[in-house]
Amino acid sequence: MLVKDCMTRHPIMISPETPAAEAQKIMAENQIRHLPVVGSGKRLLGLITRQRLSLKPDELGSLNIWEISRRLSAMTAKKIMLKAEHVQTIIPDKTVERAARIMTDHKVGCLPVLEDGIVVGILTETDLLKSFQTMLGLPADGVRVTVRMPGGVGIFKQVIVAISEEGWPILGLGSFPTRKQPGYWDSVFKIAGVNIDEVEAVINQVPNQEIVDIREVV
Amino acid sequence: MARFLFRSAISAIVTMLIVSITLFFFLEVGSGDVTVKILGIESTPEQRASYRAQLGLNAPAWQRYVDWLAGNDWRAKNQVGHPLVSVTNQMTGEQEWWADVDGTLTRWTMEDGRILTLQRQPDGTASARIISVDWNTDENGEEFFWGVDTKNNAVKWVRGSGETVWVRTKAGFRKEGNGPREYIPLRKGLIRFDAGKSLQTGRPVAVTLIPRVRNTLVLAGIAFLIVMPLALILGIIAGINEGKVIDRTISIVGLTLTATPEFVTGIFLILIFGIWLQVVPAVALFTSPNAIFEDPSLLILPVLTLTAVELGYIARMTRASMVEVMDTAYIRTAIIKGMPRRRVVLRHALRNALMAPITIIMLHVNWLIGGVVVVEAIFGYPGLGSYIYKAAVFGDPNAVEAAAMLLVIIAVITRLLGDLAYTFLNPRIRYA
Amino acid sequence: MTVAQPTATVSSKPSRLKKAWEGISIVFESRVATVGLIIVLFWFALGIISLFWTPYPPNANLFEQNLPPNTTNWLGTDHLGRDITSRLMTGTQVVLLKTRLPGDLGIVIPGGVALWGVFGALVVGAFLGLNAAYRGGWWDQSIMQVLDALVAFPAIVLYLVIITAFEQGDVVVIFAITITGAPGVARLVRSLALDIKTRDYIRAAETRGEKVSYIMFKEIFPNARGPILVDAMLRVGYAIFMIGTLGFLGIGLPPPDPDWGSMVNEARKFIFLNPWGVIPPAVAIASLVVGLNLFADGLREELTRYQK
Amino acid sequence: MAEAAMDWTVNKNLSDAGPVLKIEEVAVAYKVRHGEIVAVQNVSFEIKRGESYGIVGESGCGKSTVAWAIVNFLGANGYVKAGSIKFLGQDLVGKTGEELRKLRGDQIAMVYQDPMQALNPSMKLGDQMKEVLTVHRGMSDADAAKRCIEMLDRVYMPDAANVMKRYPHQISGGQQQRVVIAMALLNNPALLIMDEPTTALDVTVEAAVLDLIAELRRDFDTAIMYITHNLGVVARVCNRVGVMYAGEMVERGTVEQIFKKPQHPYTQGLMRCVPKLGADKASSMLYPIIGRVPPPRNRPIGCIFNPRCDYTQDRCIEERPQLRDMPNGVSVRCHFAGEIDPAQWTPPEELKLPSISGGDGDNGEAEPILTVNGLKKYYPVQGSSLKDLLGRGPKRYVKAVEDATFSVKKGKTLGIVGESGCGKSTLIKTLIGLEESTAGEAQFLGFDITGDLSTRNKQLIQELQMVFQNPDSTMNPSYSVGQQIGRPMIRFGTVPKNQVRDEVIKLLQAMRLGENYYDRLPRQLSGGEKQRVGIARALASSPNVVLCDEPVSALDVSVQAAILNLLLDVQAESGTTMIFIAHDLSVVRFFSDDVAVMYLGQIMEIGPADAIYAPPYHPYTEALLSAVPIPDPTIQQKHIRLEGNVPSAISPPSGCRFHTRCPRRHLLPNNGKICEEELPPWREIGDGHRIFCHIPLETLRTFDPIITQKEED
Repeated sequence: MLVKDCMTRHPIMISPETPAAEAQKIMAENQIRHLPVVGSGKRLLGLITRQRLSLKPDELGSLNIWEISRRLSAMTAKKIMLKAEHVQTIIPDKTVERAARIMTDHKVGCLPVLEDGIVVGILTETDLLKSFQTMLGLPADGVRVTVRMPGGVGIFKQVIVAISEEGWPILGLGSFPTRKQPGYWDSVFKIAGVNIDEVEAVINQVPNQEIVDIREVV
Repeated sequence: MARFLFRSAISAIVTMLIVSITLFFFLEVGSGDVTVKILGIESTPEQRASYRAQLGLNAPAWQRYVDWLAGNDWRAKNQVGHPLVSVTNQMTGEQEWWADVDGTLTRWTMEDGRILTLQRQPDGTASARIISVDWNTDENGEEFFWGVDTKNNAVKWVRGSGETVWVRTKAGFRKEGNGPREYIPLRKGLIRFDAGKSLQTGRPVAVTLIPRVRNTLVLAGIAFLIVMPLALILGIIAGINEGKVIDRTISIVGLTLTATPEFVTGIFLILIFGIWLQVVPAVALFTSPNAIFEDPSLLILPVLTLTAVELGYIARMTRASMVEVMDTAYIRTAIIKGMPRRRVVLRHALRNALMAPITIIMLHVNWLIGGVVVVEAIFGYPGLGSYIYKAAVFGDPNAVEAAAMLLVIIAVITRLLGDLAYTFLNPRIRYA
Repeated sequence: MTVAQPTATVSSKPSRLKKAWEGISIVFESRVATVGLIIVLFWFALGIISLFWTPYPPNANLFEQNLPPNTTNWLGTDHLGRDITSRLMTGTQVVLLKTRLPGDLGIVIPGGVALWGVFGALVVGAFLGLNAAYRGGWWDQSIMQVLDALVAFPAIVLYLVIITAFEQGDVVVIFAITITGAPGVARLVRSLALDIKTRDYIRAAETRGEKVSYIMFKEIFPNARGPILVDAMLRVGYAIFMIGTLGFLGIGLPPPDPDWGSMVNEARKFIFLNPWGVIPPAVAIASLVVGLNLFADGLREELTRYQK
Repeated sequence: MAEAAMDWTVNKNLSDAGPVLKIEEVAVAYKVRHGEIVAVQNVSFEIKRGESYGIVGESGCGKSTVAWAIVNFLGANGYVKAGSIKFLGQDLVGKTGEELRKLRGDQIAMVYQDPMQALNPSMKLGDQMKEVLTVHRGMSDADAAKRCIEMLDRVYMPDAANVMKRYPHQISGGQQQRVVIAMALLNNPALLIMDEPTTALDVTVEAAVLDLIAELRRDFDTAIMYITHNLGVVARVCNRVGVMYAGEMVERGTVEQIFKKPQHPYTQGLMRCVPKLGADKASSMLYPIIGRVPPPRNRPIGCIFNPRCDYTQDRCIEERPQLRDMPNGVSVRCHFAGEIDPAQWTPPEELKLPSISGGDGDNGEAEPILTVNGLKKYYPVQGSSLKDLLGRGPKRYVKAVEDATFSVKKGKTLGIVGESGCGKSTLIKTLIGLEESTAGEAQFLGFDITGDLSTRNKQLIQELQMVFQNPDSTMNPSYSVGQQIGRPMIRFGTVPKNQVRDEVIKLLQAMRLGENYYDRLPRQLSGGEKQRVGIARALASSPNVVLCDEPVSALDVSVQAAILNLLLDVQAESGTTMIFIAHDLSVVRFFSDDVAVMYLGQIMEIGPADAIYAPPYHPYTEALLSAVPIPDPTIQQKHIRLEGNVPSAISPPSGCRFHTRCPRRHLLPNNGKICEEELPPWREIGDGHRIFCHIPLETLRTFDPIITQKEED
């Protein structure tokens, strides 16, 4: 799963001259938290996020209402946006994991996806979560079984073989080292169109593994 | 491209033929007795008859047309019996016709009934020598002799009956005997660049025509160089902001200029600049043949008058073509592609919009020359226009035909240029 | 895209009057055409009035020469002391209202020299244009070649030659206008006919085996009338332009009837004495021609919008 | 080939970001001299990323107006009167010129109908494409050129680099449309508006372009707004569709729902009058929608469809229905949407329907009235070199028709089908006598008709008349309807002078046009009415044979059905034989008894209608059948696309003219070598069915049928 497979193409973008108030209205209406600011030809100039919109008190010279509203109305996206050089971006061919890593390292909510400076999409947290779900086959209902097995001994292959012999399609697959038992691996399978006992029966034929958890997922 | 040039060449020749025949027909039908105009009212009928014979006007019309076109020396040759040669006389620079009698250039003249032979000496002078001349007899027994006289005519003398001939001299008329009965004024014909003699001046047409053509080309040329770019630009500006105020003004001004006849514009210009503002000489005096080069201000008013009419027409036509191009589908594509308006107009619209006016502009060059006739008449400008005007009024065929041929050549060349420009602008034709 | 125009209200047999009014109403749609029409009608009216009444007899030299405009002669007098105003009014007659036939019978037919000249050009031009377009091939080549020859040659020179060839007279000028106008009309009619020729109703007529003349004059010509009328209007303007120029060159309509062109020519000689003498006839010619052009332009705009 | 569903249907698609385009209650009005005309009112719909939304409607229903409103290109007097057009969350209606300009060509792109006009004739194709990149992105010329070539390859344009240097008139219509599409997609726009992009193209070329559009949509995730009047194209390309009628959106929903169970009476009517290729002859009866589209000026106050609706009740007349959402997600603008069941629809009585003769019943004994044998028509071509001009250059010909051999039986209809440039019009022109045939014989009623009209006597001309394609130019604008229909009667003297008026009125009534049409002028008639007058004029001299040159292809679908039924009526009553030309196989299927398929001047296949539409058929017929867009998303259509362009008729390919593009050549030894060398033999299959192909009959029989019902999952 690469960035280009799960990014949101043609994101909502605004021009630098758009007033800040309108930017805020657009973000609210379309329930988005990140708004790239682009010049002609969708060239990235900056990024507006929710907290960029919150005013820092020291910026206001005085507190009288007219002064504030005048300042506010003069505020354009250009002034409040995070400049392009400070914005973390990514290119479409990177892997999803790499994107996730950048976002966690820099604590940013989204990564504009650029092709030589031109915005072709945007990768937000929700997109990452979506890619995670599809990787684990969430969209379709079926049986989700977690199997614990010792690493490196080929058990994994036997389980796969057992399932595929039944002709059941494996919709999603994820494996991670068991926290409590070093040297052991937990693998999560998502199998569609079957019920729990069938799955249990088939997997138990494979020796030296243990079904830690099994449930019907809808 | 070859096919294109081939076709233009053919159409040029055919056009010249048709125009020359039409003109000849009209001149022939209407001019009545042109000798009255040449010799004046008080000349007697016989004087006129004899002069008409000397000018060869008695020959049938079609023959005179053929003479004009292809010359008559080849026809006179089998009358005279010897090849005829045209030689330039060093002293006068004029063309002289001689008969080539086995090597020596000879002419003949008649004195009290006897034919004298003149032989051309190397230094160009002619020495008279008496050499017996063999008369031939025609069917009713008269003896006659065909020879070349001293006035470049092939003539037929009849033995014994010297005709009384009126010879036109500076002083007036002198009656002479020994005149020949039939005249064929020798000429090479237009095809060999001999446009014949003008009846008004008696001198070859070409001599007076060349400087006048130069003057007209200068006048028309300047007018063309001013009008075309200006009209195109105005047309485009009007076309772009169609319906706006500037479009309305350009259209109205253009319309009024085109609709006002040249002479009216001319008069107004003289009134305004010549009389009230005294900026430009109201009446142009053309002292020397190349007056216009010494005092260019003479040109200002004629050029302005000439451009006025042209400006309106070309501008309106360019505007119409621009307006039409502006709402075609490919301009709509350009706008929808997000091209800025300036780029849409310059890169996309302009080239297609200029295609139509270019060919029309070239057609208009001869309209311009037509206008020249009137403008030259108003300002007394010594050009081709006034020349052809006077020749036509006088009814002088050689002059009119020569000038007309020049006009047609100019017209055909400019139309050819127009077509070439069109094929260059329009790739659809270039890569047919 | 397919076709679905709205139908007008169901009209019974459209009466002659209704059709006429529909035609007229086109004119008033566009401001330009109305202005043009007003100018033309003004001169027509002047011409008709001059048939019955002019301030003074046009050819009588009752006054001092070269007077600037004054109370008695509104526009002043010319070099022979004749009243310019009356001469100006009668000037329209010869151009728009009447033509004097040659010969001493003095027969006068209605319709000015310009109108008959253009009518002649229309008849000759339409005939040549239709034949050149419909018959095509050899016909087209030869006719177009002849026409190109005439067009390639400046019209004014052709005028000169024709008029000097025959002695001066209205009919000669008419003949000259026809000869110089015919190529333009023929070219226009040919281009219109070439376009109409491709239409299906012409194919339908051909499949009925209609005679060539029927197709040309009954099927093609009626659809070309609109643009031809507009062009004719322009040509009348141009003809007046030409008559003025000929008059100016001294070879136009025969004296003594006043003709604007010759009035300008005569007044020109005395321009220093009385600049006012030149202005009335010059303005008259210009305004009439401009009026006709405006009217024609307005009409053309309406016709194209009407057909769209 | 609708959206290829994953083998496991994903029933919960994940929540997507907001729609790319959201149109709410938009109304567009045009300022006219006095007052204004509301062309479009309260139209609303949404398009998501990567979704293809079809806007369907007949001409004059305002579908293009909506498109132009989005890019704010409504001309001088048009303006968006009400509603909002939200593109990527921002409302376009208020946008300034400059802001809109930045969006155009960068985020919103447009392709419209006539590819020929859309490209600047005097500018190289490369320059026109690079412009989009250099202006919007400030890209260098070289990079822009590289990017354009990549995109041209993407749209399967052969020899892309060379095309960049060429001018628009040097490439074919199909290729021009690909260039326009490539140009539109250069900046990876979020929304692509396509206004009838393939209507002007031939069927096979259209099929290729439609495949390309579907593919590009998936790759670039571009939202596509597809405007067309052709229901077949919508079924093939779109996910959701909105049906518009007289400026209003009357029904909106997914393609499957709308086609399976249309709820609005107008949509139901549309479905009934569109010829479906799949059905056999008897069941593919066409029911036209009676009446006419109300002009924008006087639209009925209640439901705009009530004058033409079969279920109109008083509530429809007084109260204007709103767009209601039905349980299955479809939204309909009709008070009684739920209660109408299209299945029990019965045709209203004034719709006299022709009885479909059994088709091949009495085919045998009707003797042929017009036979053509080896007819050839060549047009000499004037070479451009100097030598040609002087007549000594090589004689070159456009071989428009190459030995056509067929016969038309009395009272029957022969359909001639072929794409543009296949010579079908030339064949008709030669038969009717507008052109003279170069070789071969043609017999009509025993007389020879190889010469042109001048060689035929009046009676023979009277027996053979023609109906034309374009309703606008079929009638002379300066004469009234009565005069034009009466003219043939006067010309051939079939009716004495005084009875002409009554005879014309009788004919008008036969054409279901009232007597008051007698004095009407052509500009007061609609397209359908003009075509009826054209038919009346052809029948005025009671001919034996009527040649129809694509009489319905320029008409709206609903009017098309009425004209076809009219022609069938005429044939049933007076037994006129007809030759019917069309480029649309489905129309010909319904209408003609025998069908001939032509390609580049040669008849490829001829035979009874039913035999043509089932195997064995000629590879070209197969390609034609597989290209025709079928208005039924549930059927499975074989996918055969022809490569390259139609070769020029001046130097047609040797042997079988189709060999340069034939997809079935590989069936023959060493890849159809024989096709290039020899003319193929006629394969007789009996009952007049013949195929002009080298492939042996048995193999031809093994081809599987084009249309199969998709198995219901």
